[in-house]
Amino acid sequence: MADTHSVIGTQNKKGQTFTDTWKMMHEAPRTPSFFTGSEVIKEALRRASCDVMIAYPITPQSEAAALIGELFAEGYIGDYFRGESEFAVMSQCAGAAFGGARVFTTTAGPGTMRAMENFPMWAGARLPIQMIVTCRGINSPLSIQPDTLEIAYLLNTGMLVWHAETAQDFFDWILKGYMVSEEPDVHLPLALCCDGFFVTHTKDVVNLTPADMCLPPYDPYRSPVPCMDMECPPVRMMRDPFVMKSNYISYATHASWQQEIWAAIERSRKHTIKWLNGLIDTENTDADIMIVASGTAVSQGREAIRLLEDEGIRCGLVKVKTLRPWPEEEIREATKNAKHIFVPEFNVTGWLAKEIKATIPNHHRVHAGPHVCGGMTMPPEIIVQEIKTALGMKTLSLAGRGS
Amino acid sequence: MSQYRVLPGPEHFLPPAAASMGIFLPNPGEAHINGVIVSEEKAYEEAARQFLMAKVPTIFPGPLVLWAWNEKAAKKATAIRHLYNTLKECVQPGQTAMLIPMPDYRPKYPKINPEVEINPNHPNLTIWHNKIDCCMFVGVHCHQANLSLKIIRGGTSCYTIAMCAQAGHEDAMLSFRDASVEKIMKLADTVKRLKGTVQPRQTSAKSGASN
Amino acid sequence: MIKKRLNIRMSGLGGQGAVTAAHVLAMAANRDGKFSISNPFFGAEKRMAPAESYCRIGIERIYDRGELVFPDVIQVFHPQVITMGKSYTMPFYSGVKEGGVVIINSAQPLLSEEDVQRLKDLNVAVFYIAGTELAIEVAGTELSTNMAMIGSVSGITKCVTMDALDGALQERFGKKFVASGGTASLDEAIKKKFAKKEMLLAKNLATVKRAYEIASEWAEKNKVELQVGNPAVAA
Amino acid sequence: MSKERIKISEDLYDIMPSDYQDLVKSATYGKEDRGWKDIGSSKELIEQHSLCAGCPESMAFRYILASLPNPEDTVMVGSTGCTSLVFPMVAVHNIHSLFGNQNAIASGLKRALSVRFPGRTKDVVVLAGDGATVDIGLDMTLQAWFRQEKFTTICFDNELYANTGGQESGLMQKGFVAKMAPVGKLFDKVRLPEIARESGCHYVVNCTVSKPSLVEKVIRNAVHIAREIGPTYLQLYTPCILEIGKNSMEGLQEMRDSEKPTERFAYKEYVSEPAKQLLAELAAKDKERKAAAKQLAGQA
Repeated sequence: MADTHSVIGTQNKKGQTFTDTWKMMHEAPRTPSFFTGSEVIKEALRRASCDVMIAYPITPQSEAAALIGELFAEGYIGDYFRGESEFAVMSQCAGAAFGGARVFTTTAGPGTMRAMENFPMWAGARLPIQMIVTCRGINSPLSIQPDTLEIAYLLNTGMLVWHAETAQDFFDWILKGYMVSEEPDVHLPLALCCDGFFVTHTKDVVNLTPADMCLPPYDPYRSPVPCMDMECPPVRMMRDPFVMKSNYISYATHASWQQEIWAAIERSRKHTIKWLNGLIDTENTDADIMIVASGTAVSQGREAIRLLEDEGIRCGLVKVKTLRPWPEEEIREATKNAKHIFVPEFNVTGWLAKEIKATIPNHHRVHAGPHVCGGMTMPPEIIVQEIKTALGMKTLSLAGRGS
Repeated sequence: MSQYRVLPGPEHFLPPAAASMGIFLPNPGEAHINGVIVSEEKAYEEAARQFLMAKVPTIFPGPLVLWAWNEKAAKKATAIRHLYNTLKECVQPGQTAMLIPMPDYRPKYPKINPEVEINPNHPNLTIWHNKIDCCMFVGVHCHQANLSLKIIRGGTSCYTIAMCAQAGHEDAMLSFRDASVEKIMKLADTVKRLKGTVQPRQTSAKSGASN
Repeated sequence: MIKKRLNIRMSGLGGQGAVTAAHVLAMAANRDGKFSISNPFFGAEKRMAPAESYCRIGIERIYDRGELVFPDVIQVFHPQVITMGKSYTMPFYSGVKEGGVVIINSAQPLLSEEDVQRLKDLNVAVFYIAGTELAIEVAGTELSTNMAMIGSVSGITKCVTMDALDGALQERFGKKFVASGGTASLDEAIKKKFAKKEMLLAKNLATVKRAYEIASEWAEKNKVELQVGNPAVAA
Repeated sequence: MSKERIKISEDLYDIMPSDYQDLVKSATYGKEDRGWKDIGSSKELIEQHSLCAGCPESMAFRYILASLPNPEDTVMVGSTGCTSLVFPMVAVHNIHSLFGNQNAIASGLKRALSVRFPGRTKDVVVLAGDGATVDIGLDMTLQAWFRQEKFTTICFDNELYANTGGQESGLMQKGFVAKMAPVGKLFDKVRLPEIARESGCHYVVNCTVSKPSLVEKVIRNAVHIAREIGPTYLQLYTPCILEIGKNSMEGLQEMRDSEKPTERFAYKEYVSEPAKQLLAELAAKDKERKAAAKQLAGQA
């Protein structure tokens, strides 16, 4: 049986050394590499001691899912196959996790929506599956372009939900994500999201850990629920039985069960803060104007802040790294000096702005925007325009992309 | 820090999960009492006091120790038996130490026999029936333990202790973490040491749900 | 003009290697110690459908992602981008910055009087290069058209060195054939492939060099100066 | 898990409820020739259930659990429906997740167990109703067979949705009037056994559970073939006495009536060539073992 700690220092069949994750992520030398986001996902998986990966083609995650297949062919992953649909794939992932495996999968947009019934099941069953979500449009008419609306649907599934800004975030968070989600007091699935194309298809510099180091294996016997392999008690065990009052006297069991899932998300704070160095990153929180964003909107915000500086306008930034757990305290603290809070988003509903408004005092300070959606890019110039307009400053009006 | 405290109930129609009220689990080497992080030393003392104060101090061993599925489990079972025997020796007349198993987690149809077992889906039946006013969970999977601990806090006045092999339980009034044979034995020693220094409670636990 | 950031928009058709061109250019800039990112933008993968890619090169960290709405350089990989409007933006030069450059792969002029005037007003220089013919002549295949485009933008802006381009090409086309924990037999197969690869690499590089020379001449003759650097220092 | 590991800690044995003491004392885990005959003598692997009195499913469950060749290394997968009311009482690890995804769960589970326990026997057995297998879950049922996933699929065919109150299902007979089939079902009973054969199953049986010895035989065959060769499928008639208006005592007769040669549950069996070979080898081994045992008995 893979006891996590006893194997550290030993080698796997590929000659990689099981390494203390903190050392691997924080002390081991890093090699700068110029990779697409998809290649970076593959490189993270190479180091993740992953038992089972299940794939299905859907843009823009197909490249990553196929590249991980190459890893399997090279012997870095226990098993790998193409499922028949996202719904089936997510159930196959659940089956593998019930059986005590470390599981990984990737999906996007309509795939996320098709598989949706599985996610509250994953959380309720306390399965620490990691799922990459490369966000794209979900509504008709079809679009394969970036659009983060699907994240709004994931927020109440009971999964941990993180939103990566760059490929570097992806590389680090895939590996650190397992460390958080596999903690016995957390033991929940993680939806690690990014904006499709902007991260998956962009070539950027990413600092990789040594390829001959890998994560310690997952130890299913530290799980808060019995793993279904007939190797642990109780032997008379069903995952997960009906506890409805109509069938059994089970006062409040289902209610307590749901509370336990959300309690586990709360418990993940401590571990996430340790591994991600906080649930948010901040810059110039003393500025009157703040941009609060997640994912690629953070990058566009950074560019906008530069343009504003050139015009002598000072603007701060909050990068929201985790949406579940939701960094309520942190955001309240980081925005306490702000007179204007701008929330640029790559979706039509502005779900992030809504979460922030529900979090901070004087939420009239929140300007929900700018928004783009349906695959549009958000040029930094339109963030600048939004801010200057709100401040009553003169600004050139940017023509729409009519064609 | 959160103002919320994890205290004996009956707390509420549906009591919150302590974690959602801002209660954090102890780090290695620590424990918690009522949601406040304390040294393990302090926790041993308080756990022993609660046992000795109780009319019906009870240990609820779960599947992870009831079954000898590995050497460690069998050794823990021995230590738990020792703790129970110590309790029996140390309590005064009018106090009854009990050892009731949680053999599995399945919802039972139509109900369990509260004389012989406790079940996470309706733990209060056993607590009420035996008028248990202080209990310790050990060897129960964390998810199932938390289900029970919340339900117990909701409907009973029982003081709950968790001897957890993992990260501990903020839904118990007192929780150890990284439980081992040594820790269970140390708790037994503490009970022995405090024998006679603690006055048993006069009032016994109510049976049945309070309104 | 010296700019902190050079934004290059490559408008081509599916199958022409615009995505690869942007990747290679960005990789080269990265090798030169500059900051760079590249990303494509396309619909369903399809031959001859509009496909754009973007390369951003600068002297400070680049965060900007996605479609390049305000480019300094626009490269037209195929006449149909203009003649049939196979472009994400109409007209194809919309958003181009003042003092920018438009590079068109065509033996003869394609722009209407009106377009010529509007670009003149924006002080945007237009450079025609018969990239496909050049590719066939030097590399013996029109598949190297994207190499001609890389050469022309490098020749005009000097945004990357020839050494860096050489290295980037090796990395891009050599990469897949580096054995990664593969079997001995796999390595054998790779060696065979590699012989062919090296030929292709050489021819591609030759195409890049030729276009680079042509473009440099044009830029000097027409006094077109658009480079990446620190304006403060340059001034 | 070897039988040795399914034992109660000595120091806590006395407080264990009697059903667990019995389970361990007379468990048939690891017993080579365990089968339906153990049901009476030994504590079968099942507690009291919450099905309707006289439900043939409870009978089927007992026979199946008693017939599994390696319960100590078998994990079962169920689905939503009446069967989920029995599974909590089954002394073999088992999983419920969603309605209809049982064969997808089993695919992932089987692969995980193969990765974690290379070279060890870990049987996976799916047991679900006809709604889960043929209607909502058909795509995952078939795809698992296409992929040649090495586990057994058992369908409890009661020809309707019982747990929700008797609605029309794909395995219902044509013309049967039920909820959601107000004028009678308009299309034929889906021919899943034939589809299973065409989809790559190596062993397919269609029968009732009226005879425990027969159930034992087909279960053992199905599990052994799935372990060594590929997917197997059993379609067992477990009539819903409630919804077809029978009394608790009448389940058995209903099954006997519908397994007559001309009826829809007349015994049908398909065995692929490699599976035939395997069964022959197993039979030969079994014979040797019995002979050896006899000799031993003779010497004693």
